[in-house]
Amino acid sequence: MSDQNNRAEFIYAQTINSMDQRPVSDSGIEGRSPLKHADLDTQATAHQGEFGTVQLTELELLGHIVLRGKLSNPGFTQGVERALGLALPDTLKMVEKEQVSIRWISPDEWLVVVPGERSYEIEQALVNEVQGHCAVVNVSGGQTILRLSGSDVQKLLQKSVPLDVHPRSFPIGKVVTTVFAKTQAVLSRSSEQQWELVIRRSFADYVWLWLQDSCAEFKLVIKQNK
Amino acid sequence: MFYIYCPHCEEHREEEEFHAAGEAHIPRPLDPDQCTDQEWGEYLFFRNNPRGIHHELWVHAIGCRKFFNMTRDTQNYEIKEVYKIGQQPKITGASEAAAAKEGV
Amino acid sequence: MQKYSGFGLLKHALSHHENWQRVWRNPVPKKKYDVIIVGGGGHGLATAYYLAKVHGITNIAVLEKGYLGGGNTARNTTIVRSNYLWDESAKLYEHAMKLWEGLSQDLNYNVMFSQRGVLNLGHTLQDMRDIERRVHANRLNGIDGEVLDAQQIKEIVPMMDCSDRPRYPIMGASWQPRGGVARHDAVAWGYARAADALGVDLIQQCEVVDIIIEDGAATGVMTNSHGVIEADRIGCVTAGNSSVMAKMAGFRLPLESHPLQALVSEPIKPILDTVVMSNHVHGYISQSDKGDLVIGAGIDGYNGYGQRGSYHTIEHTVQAIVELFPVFSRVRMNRQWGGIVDTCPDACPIISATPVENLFFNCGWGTGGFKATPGSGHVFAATLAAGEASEMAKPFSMFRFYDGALIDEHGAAGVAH
Amino acid sequence: MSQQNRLKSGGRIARNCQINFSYNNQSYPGFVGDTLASAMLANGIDIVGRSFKYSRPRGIVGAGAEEPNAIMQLGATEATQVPNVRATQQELFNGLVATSTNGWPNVDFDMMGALGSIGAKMMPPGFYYKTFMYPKSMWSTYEKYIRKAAGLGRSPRESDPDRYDHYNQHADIVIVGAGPAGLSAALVAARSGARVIIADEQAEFGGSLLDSTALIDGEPAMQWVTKVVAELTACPEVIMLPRATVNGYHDHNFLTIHERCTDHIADRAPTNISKQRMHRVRSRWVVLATGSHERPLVFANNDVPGCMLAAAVSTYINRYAVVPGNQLVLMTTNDNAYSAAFDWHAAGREVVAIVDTRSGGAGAQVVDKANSLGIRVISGAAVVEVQGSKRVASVSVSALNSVGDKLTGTLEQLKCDTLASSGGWSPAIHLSCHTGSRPVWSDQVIGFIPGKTVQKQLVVGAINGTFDLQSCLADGTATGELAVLNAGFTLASGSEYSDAASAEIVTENPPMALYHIPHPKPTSRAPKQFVDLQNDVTAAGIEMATLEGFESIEHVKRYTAMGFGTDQGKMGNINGMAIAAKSMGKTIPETGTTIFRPNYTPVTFGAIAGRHCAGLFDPMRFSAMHEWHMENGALFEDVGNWKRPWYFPQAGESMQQALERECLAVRESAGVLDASTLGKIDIQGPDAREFLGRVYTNAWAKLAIGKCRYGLMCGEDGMVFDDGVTACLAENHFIMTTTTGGAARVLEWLEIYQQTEWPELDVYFNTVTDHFSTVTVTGPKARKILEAVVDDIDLSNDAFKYMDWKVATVQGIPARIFRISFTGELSFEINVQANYGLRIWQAVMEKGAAYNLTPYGTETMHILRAEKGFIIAGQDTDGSVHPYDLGMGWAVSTKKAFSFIGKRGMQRADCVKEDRKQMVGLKTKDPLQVIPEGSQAVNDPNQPIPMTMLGHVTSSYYSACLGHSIAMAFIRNGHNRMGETVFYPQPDGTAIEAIICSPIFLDPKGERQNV
Ligand SMILES: Cc1cc2nc3c(=O)[nH]c(=O)nc-3n(C[C@H](O)[C@H](O)[C@H](O)COP(=O)(O)OP(=O)(O)OC[C@H]3O[C@@H](n4cnc5c(N)ncnc54)[C@H](O)[C@@H]3O)c2cc1C
Ligand SMILES: NC(=O)c1ccc[n+]([C@@H]2O[C@H](COP(=O)([O-])OP(=O)(O)OC[C@H]3O[C@@H](n4cnc5c(N)ncnc54)[C@H](O)[C@@H]3O)[C@@H](O)[C@H]2O)c1
Ligand SMILES: Cc1cc2nc3c(=O)[nH]c(=O)nc-3n(C[C@H](O)[C@H](O)[C@H](O)COP(=O)(O)O)c2cc1C
Ligand SMILES: [Zn+2]
Repeated sequence: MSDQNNRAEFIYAQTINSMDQRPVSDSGIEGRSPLKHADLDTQATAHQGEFGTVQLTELELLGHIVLRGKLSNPGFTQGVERALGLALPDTLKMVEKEQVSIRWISPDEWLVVVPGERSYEIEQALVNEVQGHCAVVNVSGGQTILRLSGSDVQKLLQKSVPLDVHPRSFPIGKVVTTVFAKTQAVLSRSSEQQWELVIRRSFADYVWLWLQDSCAEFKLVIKQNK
Repeated sequence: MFYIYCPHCEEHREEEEFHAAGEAHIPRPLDPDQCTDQEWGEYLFFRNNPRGIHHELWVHAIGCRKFFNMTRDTQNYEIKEVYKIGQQPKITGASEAAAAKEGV
Repeated sequence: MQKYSGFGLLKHALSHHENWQRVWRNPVPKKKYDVIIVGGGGHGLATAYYLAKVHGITNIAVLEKGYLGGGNTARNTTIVRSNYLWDESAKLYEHAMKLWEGLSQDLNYNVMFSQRGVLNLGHTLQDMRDIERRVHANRLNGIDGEVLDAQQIKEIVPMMDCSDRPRYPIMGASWQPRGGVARHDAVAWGYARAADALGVDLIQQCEVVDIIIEDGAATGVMTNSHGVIEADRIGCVTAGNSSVMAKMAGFRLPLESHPLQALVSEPIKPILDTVVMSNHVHGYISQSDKGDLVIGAGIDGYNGYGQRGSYHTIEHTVQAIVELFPVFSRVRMNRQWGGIVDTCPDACPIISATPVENLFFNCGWGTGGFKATPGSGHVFAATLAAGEASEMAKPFSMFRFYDGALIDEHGAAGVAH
Repeated sequence: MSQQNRLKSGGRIARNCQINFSYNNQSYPGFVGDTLASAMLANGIDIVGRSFKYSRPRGIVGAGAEEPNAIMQLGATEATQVPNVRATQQELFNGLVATSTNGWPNVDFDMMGALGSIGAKMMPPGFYYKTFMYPKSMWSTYEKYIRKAAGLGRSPRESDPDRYDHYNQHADIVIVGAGPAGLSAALVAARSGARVIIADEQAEFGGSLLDSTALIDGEPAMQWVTKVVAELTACPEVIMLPRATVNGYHDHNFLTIHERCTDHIADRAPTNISKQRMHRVRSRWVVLATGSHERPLVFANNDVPGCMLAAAVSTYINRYAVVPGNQLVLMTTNDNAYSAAFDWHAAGREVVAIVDTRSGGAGAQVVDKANSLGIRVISGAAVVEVQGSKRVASVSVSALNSVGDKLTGTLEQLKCDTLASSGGWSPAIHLSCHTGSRPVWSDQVIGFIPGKTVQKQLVVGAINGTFDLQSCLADGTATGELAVLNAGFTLASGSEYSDAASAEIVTENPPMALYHIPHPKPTSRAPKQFVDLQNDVTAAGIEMATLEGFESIEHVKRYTAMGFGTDQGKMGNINGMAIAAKSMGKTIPETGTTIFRPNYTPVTFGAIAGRHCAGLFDPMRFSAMHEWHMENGALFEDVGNWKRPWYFPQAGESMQQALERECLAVRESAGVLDASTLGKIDIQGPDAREFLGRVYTNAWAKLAIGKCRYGLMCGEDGMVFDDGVTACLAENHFIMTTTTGGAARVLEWLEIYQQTEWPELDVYFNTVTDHFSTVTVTGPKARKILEAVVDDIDLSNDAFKYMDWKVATVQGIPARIFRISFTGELSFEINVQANYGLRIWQAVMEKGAAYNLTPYGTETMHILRAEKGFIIAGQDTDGSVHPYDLGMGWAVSTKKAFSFIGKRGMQRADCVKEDRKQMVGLKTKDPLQVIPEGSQAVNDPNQPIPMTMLGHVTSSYYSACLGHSIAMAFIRNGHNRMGETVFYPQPDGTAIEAIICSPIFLDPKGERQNV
């Protein structure tokens, strides 16, 4: 337990190892999202123009950065704000600005999602701006985001998550980590009928199976991310 | 099935998101090496396991991943309060008994 | 004691069943007994019976706060087997098994002990390693058992899905042919009737609310209905309520009381002839002689004295059963309930002297003590009679949790059963 | 067929929709709107089954959930069989196929029935406990027959083709029951804007009003219902669930509602539509308005077909336009049941008499009506016995004293074919008891009503003993208001109490508390008087049980099986308790009641399981390289949720051949393993190092940046529970690996200590298991292969030492490479962000081809590490071994200042005693013989059973590289027994001889990994 006074002062960036984990520039190497094998693109093309009561889009290959720190540490909170131009959201809230979003996960944990190509730049900004005891962890390879929209999504969610997704309890801009079928997800609502699920890579296939199964009575249409 | 207020998420969630993690307020002995086998055994295994008011540790496992304490009646399963690690319960077996006596 | 038999039944039929003797008296307790047994479950009643029968101590009272056999005895899934891993426990459960095999005749009460065999399924390589290890040990301990592969299992349980379809296909199982089920109520009643006949006073609706201790020795109990009753020795056989009893005596036990739930289907025609248990998918099932499928679950994670648990535990159990037996999906669950199981850190019981002289505990059977009922009673009777742990009880002292000589049966005890 | 009992008009059936069903292979017509029961009665079917113990013919008695007899087998195909369907709750659909459950060769002529009447005398309660014991060997034979006789319907023998799902709901107010009370409450609740769910088990809302002739606000009651339903439907926040039974009320106001979505349409659900749905509902407040069940009276031969509940008679007439007979005798203890006779009369059939058990008879209102209709009313009398076998032929009536315990007159015989009885109404309190609340007896209600509870629950209507319609409506409104306020809403204007609908106020004479009609003979000798029809429990049986000493009502239940059936005693329990009480000279409240538990009515396992079956039973986790493994023929092993490649057989190879090939490749050239599933935890913070020192047994203070170290993790008991390598990435930054199966547990373990014990330690843990893919290249050629794929760093032994890690670029992708080894060979573990995992794997495979790079799975990995004597937590440990047992004292640092987790535990007396079981290696005498894992060691294989066992084999393989078998095992005091011989007895009677040795079989100095 190092001295409390020193603690706020050490230079975070010098105490941890962060590295750019994306391919060297102009290598042309593309990553594979966790759902690549499901070949959502082909399905999306095949059903282009169709309207589903549940529309699914994978927001693949984004930058996912976990932030840990205490709200009582201004070196952390202000550092994040400097790096992202966004203040950390309150409990169960999500904020978003110019393709950068922050999801509240826990009193000392947030998930920052950024465009894939900017992920290291933003990670570096965070690493360099925050001070004191905190953590900035790149988890981009470990998760993906599914966007669900349509008139039956709320019903689909009622089949899948135990918590209340009614607008009175789950307004736009809320985010929770919860049970999703037999795995877990970070669930947020971006509009009346649009939701996002952050899921873990290794469970992605299971979630995909579950979604297809649950949507059997609805009309599920895959949409490309663009 | 319990409906549990997470003091960190500040709302009620379904029990499926939580795990019970045993009796609360069992601090690890500060100097284990000085403990006798009996003392260490008591710390490891022996529990109050009360019928009635019980303080226990829960973790919001599929949620904020934070541990917290709960005071619960093990007979009727009523949750009396939740409170954060490091805090002390307001409701105890003794306080309930006193309240019952006063007819509150 | 009036002897039961088919002939007797006929005789009573002719007199319109008007002349049956009482199965037990309803005595007013004496002021003092040689031994008081607190808890009129299967174990307590068996203890009283063997004390009287084997050790000739008949000045005994069994004090039961509710009705005889109404605790976990009334609510268990009745699986009986003895294929435990470690020598100490295998010996104890096999001792019980041998007593089971002659119990109906010994008690002159048909406890419907049905040796229809028990399968413990393995679904992973590690499951199979554990099964092999246990069966090897059982064999060298003289306990019947073999390891079966999926094909052999299919022959025994044709209705089970032994194909590759399930999420965790069945790889094999241990098979104890002598295992099976018994009628739980009959066990309690059979012991109660036989104990009563030997002079044991069975006192129902009598809750022990305090243990009276003088100079570090227990001298009697305070009850809610009959005041103080004195005794030279006291044996607590109170399962889920043991910690409450220990508190009365001023010490703690290494126990947690958890809800353990079970459920039954509606009665259906015979379709399942053996007991099937799976630790991995977490469920176990048998079909009773009444036709209902008797199904058990894992414990609920929290402490609870409410004799009920959480619904999602039931869901998981039923999912496991439907996974193993997709044909049961259209069969219906009739009733669910719960018991209070006294789980011990090493999944083995406590049969032990305590810090209080003349006070003994028999508890910690947790999710699996029904199968031990005769053995537990027999061994605890010997302990109470001698005033110190009998040979077979010795490894099960509560003090093992100080020195660390645990007998970890989590593998064999697995899910609740 | 004719539907001879169908009335020309009336009822809520769709006469223009005639449909057909079959019962016992004969086809019958019915109408949409019928239940199977009403259609059977319409067609004059008297016998619907045989009782299970005495095999007596049985007919339909009730019209709802309380029905004990009409338990049918449904299903047109094997896969769609459903056992034990209550005909009274099954809506009729076209093509429905039903058969009766018991009865051989058929229900009308039953062999067992003939036997049953002789055997019946031999089958008092608990007879099986008293016999079948001698000779001992015969029990299994007896049991076979007992089993055959038991059980109702049969399970299908094919898998269910239908789907079932779950639906999570949250509500402010749930109302159970859509009778007058429930609907009134719902209306108020709905108007407040609260989120309301109202569920009713019946196909239509209205509850008792569906078959009532009462008026509300001056109009037929169902008009009021229609209006209310219309208003509720228009409320966006109201969910109305017909055909939905609230079958369980769990803690903290959690309800399960079982909705039968398509059971009324067909045998099988339409594709993609769930047959049944389980609503899992959390509600702030719950209003129970579940009504009540009518009780029959208990008298001799009261099970003969034609004996029915009075209210059921009314229901069949009013709701289904079916009169279930021609001549009715009604026996009642109350005014209310008179309406059954009036309805019967109105249907144009003969009412032979109303037998009112009360000396004072009924109130003027109903008596006048009976008189005006010319119906004979006999007061102060009772039907003591029914005559008839397959249908009621006549009944004997006798005068009864005013308390109902003695017959006072002579018997009069009345000819009739139907005997309806009403002993009053038992509130449907079931749900209120599910969370442990005990009901209380009310002498006024003559029934149990809900007792105190900690649930946020209100009760209203007949469940509360409120039996008059006007009060049900008014109380419903008032209760609705209370629920609204309790749930934190305000009342909408115009929904005040005064707004409640109103019905006629009826004045009645008080009912009589009577359950069991005396017989001229003592109960034990009278013809059977049934209490629980499904379980053949009789009044005599209950009396006998109490006389034998089964005095607790729970004992009575368990001894006689009263209330054990699929109806859970809805019809018989109160009568049974009353008879038990009387027999012991106690009151009913003294005797008490048994406990109601879920389910209210039985629920299919399918609906409870929902979609979580087959492929969705438990998630399968895949690594980023999974597709490659599939394409390359891997077989998989389940490890936790993960599917890991087990081995990669090539065409024509046996498992053993594949393993030997894979092993040899690693030892001779190179192999590659997908190690992505290992748990990986990112650890950051100024106290990270201190923390590691506390949770691992070894020292971490001096681990330099750029270095890796192996660690053992123990519980506070000192027993090993996980292990893995942790690397120091930077001053305050580490990455920990855990076993695949232990990942979640280890993370929670770290968190609990950080959050609860040592919050002063500044350290954060984050899982990065899924983020990194790990490609392990191992073998003498590993460096060559690495050199081929690594773009930028020096991989020489000097530049990149064993237990170092480095950042490198692999085929254009940044990676962390760890030079650690679990095979004992030169090894590199390449970690890249998982989005590039497959790509790196493929690149490695491509470049490695020149070096015979061979993919291998977990099995080969296990063999390779066993050759080195490395443990696998979980396989070589079982929670009862500490590091010293494993011979891994080198991984324990006793010098650390802090008493790390496990230190104190492993010093307890039993842990330091001499003769513990210790991990050793084994070589078999016959080098080709592999000792089966799990085998137990003995010193002398010829000793008698029980043998003294020394320990078991944890890991055992044939080592292709060494040319002999190897094993790791525990042996008591094994560390001091090197070179000694032990035996492993096998099931076939042989014993395998083995010599104790070091578990490190290959390269004990560890040179191969250091090259
Ligand atoms: C759902 C479930 C399924 C199970 N399945 C199996 C199985 O398949 N196989 C198996 O072997 N085991 C099983 N068990 C475990 C088994 O039921 C128990 O281990 C065993 O019945 C314990 O018997 P007992 O006599 O010790 O306890 P109990 O039957 O619980 O008896 C203890 C008695 O003590 C009384 N008592 C408590 N406190 C007091 C007091 N202060 N004063 C007076 N009396 C008191 C209680 O009322 C109770 O009657 C299961 C348990 C449950 C709950
Ligand atoms: N006069 C009398 O003696 C007498 C006696 C009893 C009842 N009644 C009449 O009965 C009515 C009582 O009204 P009420 O609203 O209290 O009851 P109700 O019987 O009209 O309605 C209760 C409804 O709840 C449903 N239900 C019960 N349990 C359920 C469950 N678990 N899940 C889903 N649905 C369930 C029933 O099927 C029924 O439709 C009044 O009309 C009253 O006059 C009269
Ligand atoms: C092996 C076994 C079989 C049972 N079978 C039935 C059954 O067929 N029908 C039933 O209603 N209850 C059955 N029960 C459950 C009991 O009714 C009761 O719920 C249980 O003994 C717990 O008691 P309690 O519910 O009074 O607390 C069974 C219980 C056991 C242990
Ligand atoms: Zn939380």
